[in-house]
Amino acid sequence: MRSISKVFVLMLLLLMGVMVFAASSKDYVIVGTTDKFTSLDPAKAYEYLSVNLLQNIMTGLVTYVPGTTQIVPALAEKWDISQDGLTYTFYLKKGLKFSNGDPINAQAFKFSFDRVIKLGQDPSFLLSDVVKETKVIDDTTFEIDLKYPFAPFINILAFTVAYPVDPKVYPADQVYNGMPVSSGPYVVKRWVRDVEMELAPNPNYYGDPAKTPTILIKLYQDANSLYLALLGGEIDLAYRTLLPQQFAQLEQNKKFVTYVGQSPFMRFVVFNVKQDPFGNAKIREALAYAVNRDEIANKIFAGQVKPLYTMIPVGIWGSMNVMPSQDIAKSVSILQSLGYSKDKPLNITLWYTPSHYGSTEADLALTLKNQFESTGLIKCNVNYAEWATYIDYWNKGVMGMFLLGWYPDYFDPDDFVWPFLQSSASPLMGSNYSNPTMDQLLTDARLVSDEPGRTALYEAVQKLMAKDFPYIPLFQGEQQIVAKPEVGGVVLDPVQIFRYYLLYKK
Amino acid sequence: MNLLEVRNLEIEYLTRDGNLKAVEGVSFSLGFHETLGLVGESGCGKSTIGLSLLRILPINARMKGRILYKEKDVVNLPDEEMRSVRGKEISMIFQDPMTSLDPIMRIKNQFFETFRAHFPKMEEDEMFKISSNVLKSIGIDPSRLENYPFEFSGGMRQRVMIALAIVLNPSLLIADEPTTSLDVVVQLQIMEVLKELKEKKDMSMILITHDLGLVAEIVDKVGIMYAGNLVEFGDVNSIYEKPLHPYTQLLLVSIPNVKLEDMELKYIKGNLPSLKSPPAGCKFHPRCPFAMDICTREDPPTFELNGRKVKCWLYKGEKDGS
Amino acid sequence: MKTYILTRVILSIPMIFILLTVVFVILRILPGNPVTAMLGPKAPPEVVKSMEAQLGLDKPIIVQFGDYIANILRGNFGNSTVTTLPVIQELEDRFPATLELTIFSMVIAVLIGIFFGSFAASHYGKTVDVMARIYSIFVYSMPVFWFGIMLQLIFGVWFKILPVSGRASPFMTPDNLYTGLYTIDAILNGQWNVLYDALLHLVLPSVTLGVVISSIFVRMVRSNVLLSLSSQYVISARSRGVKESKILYAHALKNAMIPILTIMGLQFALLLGGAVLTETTFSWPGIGSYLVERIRYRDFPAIQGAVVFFALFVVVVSILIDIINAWMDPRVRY
Amino acid sequence: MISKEIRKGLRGLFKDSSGLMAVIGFLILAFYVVVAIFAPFISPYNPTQPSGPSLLPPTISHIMGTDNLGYDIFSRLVWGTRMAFAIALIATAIAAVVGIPVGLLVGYIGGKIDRVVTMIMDSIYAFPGLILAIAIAAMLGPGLLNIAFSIAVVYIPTYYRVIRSQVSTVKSELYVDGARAIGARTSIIIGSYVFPNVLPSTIVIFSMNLADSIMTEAGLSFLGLGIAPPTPDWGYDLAKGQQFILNNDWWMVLFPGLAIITIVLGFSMFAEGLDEYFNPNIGEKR
Repeated sequence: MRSISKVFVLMLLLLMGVMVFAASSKDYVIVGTTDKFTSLDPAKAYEYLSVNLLQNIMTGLVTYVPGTTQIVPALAEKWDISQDGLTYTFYLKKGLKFSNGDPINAQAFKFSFDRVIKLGQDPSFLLSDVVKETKVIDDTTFEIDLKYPFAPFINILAFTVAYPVDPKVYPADQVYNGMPVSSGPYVVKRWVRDVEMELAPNPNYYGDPAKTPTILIKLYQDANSLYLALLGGEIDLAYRTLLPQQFAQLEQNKKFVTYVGQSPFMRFVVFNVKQDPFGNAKIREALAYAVNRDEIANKIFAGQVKPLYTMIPVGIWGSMNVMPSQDIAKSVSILQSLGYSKDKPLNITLWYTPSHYGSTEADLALTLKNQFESTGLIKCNVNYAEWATYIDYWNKGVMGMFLLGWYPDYFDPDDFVWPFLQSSASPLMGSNYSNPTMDQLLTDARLVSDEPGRTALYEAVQKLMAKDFPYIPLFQGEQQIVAKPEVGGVVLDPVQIFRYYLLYKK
Repeated sequence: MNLLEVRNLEIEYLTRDGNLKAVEGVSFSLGFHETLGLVGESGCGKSTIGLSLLRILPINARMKGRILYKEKDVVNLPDEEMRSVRGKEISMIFQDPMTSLDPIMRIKNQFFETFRAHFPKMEEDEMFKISSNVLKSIGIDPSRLENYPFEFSGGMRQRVMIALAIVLNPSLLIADEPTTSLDVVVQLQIMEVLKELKEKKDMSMILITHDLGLVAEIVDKVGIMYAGNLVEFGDVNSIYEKPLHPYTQLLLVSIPNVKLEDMELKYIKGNLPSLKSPPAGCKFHPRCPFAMDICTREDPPTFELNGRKVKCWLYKGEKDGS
Repeated sequence: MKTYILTRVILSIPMIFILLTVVFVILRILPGNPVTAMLGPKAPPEVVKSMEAQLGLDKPIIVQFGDYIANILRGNFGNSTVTTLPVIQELEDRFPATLELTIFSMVIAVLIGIFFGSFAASHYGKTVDVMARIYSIFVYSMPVFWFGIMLQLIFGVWFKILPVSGRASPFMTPDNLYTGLYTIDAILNGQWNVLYDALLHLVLPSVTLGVVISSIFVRMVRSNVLLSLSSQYVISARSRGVKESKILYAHALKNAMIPILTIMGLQFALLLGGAVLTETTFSWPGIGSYLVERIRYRDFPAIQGAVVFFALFVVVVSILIDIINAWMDPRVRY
Repeated sequence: MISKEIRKGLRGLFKDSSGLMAVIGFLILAFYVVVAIFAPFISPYNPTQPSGPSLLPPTISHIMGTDNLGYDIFSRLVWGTRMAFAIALIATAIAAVVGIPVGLLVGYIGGKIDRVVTMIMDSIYAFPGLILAIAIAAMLGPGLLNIAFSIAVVYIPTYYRVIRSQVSTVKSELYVDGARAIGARTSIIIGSYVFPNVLPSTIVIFSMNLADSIMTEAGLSFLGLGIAPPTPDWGYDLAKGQQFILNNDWWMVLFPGLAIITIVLGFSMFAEGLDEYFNPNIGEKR
């Protein structure tokens, strides 16, 4: 027994030993995140981290200038758009190569576009909805024909779904799960699924080489682990997503630098207008008047989100505040006019999904519930379903009122209103909202190509929405990064591309 | 000096439902190279006495009185010294040979651990040699040392047990109903082995049994136990010829080849009294054909008659040599 | 011995079949649509149809069941709907983490169980014994994640001496993975700092799980050792002067190990249940956290694969334990 | 006469540790039952509405502090007692209601059905309970009954096994006795023989399962498979507390944890004490 206790003491001492590893060096930057990535195939990638990683290891015909929403050529040298807006012709740069040495040519683009449409995965609709046909004119000339003129199409081409893949490596008829073949600044050097990924520079990249030889992306399962890793010096930079309180504490912490930027990510309440009582616009209006966005922003998110009064977030052109601020008296009077009273309250259920939007979601639902109930005329229940079930429920019209978030696929006002308000798209959002005037406005805005003209149309769209209240926009997110002071090159981007290849250590 | 001197031994078991007196004021002595038979019904405390001599009673047992082994007080001996007595000075064999050997340990190792417990520095060769010899002497092929207990029959196991008990040449061997669980033929064989031991080895023995007839041949002295009391004690012949205690008399009736003219009862009525709430007075009085008034009130003291001891009111006032 | 192993394996086949059926019933008969979950709300109906066909969900339930069993027999667990990777591969990737955690926890639980339990038994009724009983009942009442959180708070937040999540620090994974167990691979690679790092990361999760499971082990070892301490061969060994410590370890504990191992085998299921919570608490990338994560996506093939995997794991361990038992017990061995 | 028996029984209970354990366990449970019944009078605030500033450490007005939305933790724990009991009782009752009759029936019929059902039950029994419950709960979705059902499935085999083995034993004894010849119906005999025989162990199992199901419910809540807020639920509060653990908001983790521990402790001490009382322990024989 005695010898055992000695061993035990020894073990304890060993454990107490200082644990300082991963001595700081300029050769690498370690990025920590709680996001998950599931696929690095452009035809499948759709959630944030998958897309963001692709944006660092691949590139497309066009891209954004870092820090702006300006589109510039990338793999393409230049392009032409036909008068009718139906034909896009791209002239590729000469001598482009994938990281494995295979050529990036028009054939590769055609293969990739056709493949995306054929596979029918999450992001496919972005191409399949508009693209009629793709053509190889010659090795470096690639043509895309559209089904109808679509002003924001060039923005879609900057998205990962339009990135070329190597036809020799990626199978035409199924999703590829192997090591990605790069066309961007980095290649994947090592990939331990669900644990970490190591990036190294791509020698065949056409543009400026990456600033740091090694980027290590560490995946954490929750905000607490990420926070501890940051405090413990295990990572150099944390991107997505700490708890609001943690970020607030880090803003006070002199050992770290925090970066805050605008984000088009927005949250809102969806009404299923086919389900009683939400078919009644008056009820929707009464509920909209009961919402206090400032309380939500401050109490749950420590002021790290911005109240949103329209469906087009601030930072996207055309945005204008149209929704009312909280006015309980107004809400009460509408409800009373509909015959509700303290003894006969309006009974509703608010749904949320517990993990898809982070751990604050239940708090958001509860706060809304309390705001609704503060009218005294509403009895609000709260229920939840896991994300997959949630989707199922809204497709089947189970939920009458539920929380949802939106992250744009392309940076154009169209992507913030069409999917929600157009009568053929709104059922997919679980809303079923339909208004012919609205449909006309939305279609017109797609056809018109000058920005002032479109702006006017989108303003009309927003005003109409604020009459019908099919949604209650709540707030828009903000982009947050915490890094050690020696990390440079952190660029917060309006289109949410986080560029690892610009990072370096001072 | 006697080899063993037991004086006023009292043993109690503590249980949830109250205390249980298993042994009450037992005194006896045993000389060198002498064999004692402790006889009584099951539950009368005879096995408890056996265990107490080695001080291996269950932990809820409490022991009072004196047990002097070679002048050493077993009751108060330090643990480590007591341990060195066990197996080397006093050893014991048990009723059930099937469970008395560790089922998952080779016989060899059970011998070796016995050696090691007392002679830590002994070489394995020597241990092997001694064990082989002892086994051989007891009628078992030494090659079976490598075997596990389940590979032996009941009688063989009891032989192994005996070999284990005598391998260190103890001065006292306690055999606790060594043949009870064996069939008749094997019983006799084992008794033969014990008899041989008694003759060949310089060893005292205590045979604990409920079968007076079985041990009659080899014991020198007999102690009769009833409900925790030693009711009669004396040398075997005089007890056989003239049992004093009514209980002894009743016990002897059941042995076919013993004649008893005065007795009419052929079996013992009733059961052993509960040890938790024993009857007042003499413990035997509810079953005693000669019970008197005093027996129901007062526990009899032990009377000495001609070097014999008897615990019965019938013998009050009788003098030595009568 | 060979026939014993063979019989034991054959005997477990009906059990595996029943477990597979239970999993199927739970996952297929209960409501929920995996296809919309997979494809998202924007999927056109024809893609949904073809996906249903691809998953075989359009067939009668009996046919689906047949396919399911046939596929599992072939080692085909389908492809994850989230990552499109074969589930079997994802399970393989994650299994070492779970295995490493369960091994270390089991070792801790067994050590605590054996030392504390047999110590308590040999001091029946004394302070140690009472302490052991209080310990086991208190630890039993402790939610494993609560205990984990408390350890995280104390050792990770207050004292800052132990890592609270993950299996390794950055750049501290073994260079070459042979077994997937970081500790073993680090030794094989001779990377001692990696080994040290891996062990540090193992401390809190395996102590959490090990201590919680040890509750049952302490209780079990105690009562079984008590039982064998009261057996005749122990009294007999004592009568020959064998030392108490030797009696406790060489006789009582060794004999008690046979029933203890059997019960430990049964408790292994409990250990796996605890592993799910522990992995989630400590961001441990094993199959438990995989299961919890995939439940959020309703990734049916993955959930099914993980649950089937756990079921098989339990069966395999129970077979192993029976074999070890047989090997320990000469009566079965010969 | 009866009172004397009771007094004797009580004296017996206190005489050794197992009886004492049962009594302590019982007292803990009684305490929680009282808390559950009188929750409206004990809890100072509405547990489903914010009642103070966010993340308030324990003070006089909020003796266990508040959570990040300003809900009073003490009030939530008090009301959560009801939820803990409700889920545990419903789950265990479902398990008993299914397990006991099936055990009786199968034990009575015997033969092939017995072998098949027993193997199914043994398989479920061998399955990691929490994982089974997770899978079922994930499929069924949130809701008190759904959670209770997921937990119940896990415990059905425990009842089944005890009852079935008892019935088989009694049945074989009955054949030997030839009790059927007397004309009494076997089913009635089994009922009247079996119930008294299994009652003690059923009570022990019931109590043990109550403890277990509270733990399992907390586990499910922790994994996000529990009851929808703001219904007061210990597991949910604990899971939420974990989020704020790094802010050193220890009260959000400590108190719900202690609540779970003490109630489970109550059930298991009660169960274990009873168990040892009914089946006196082996240690004394040594």
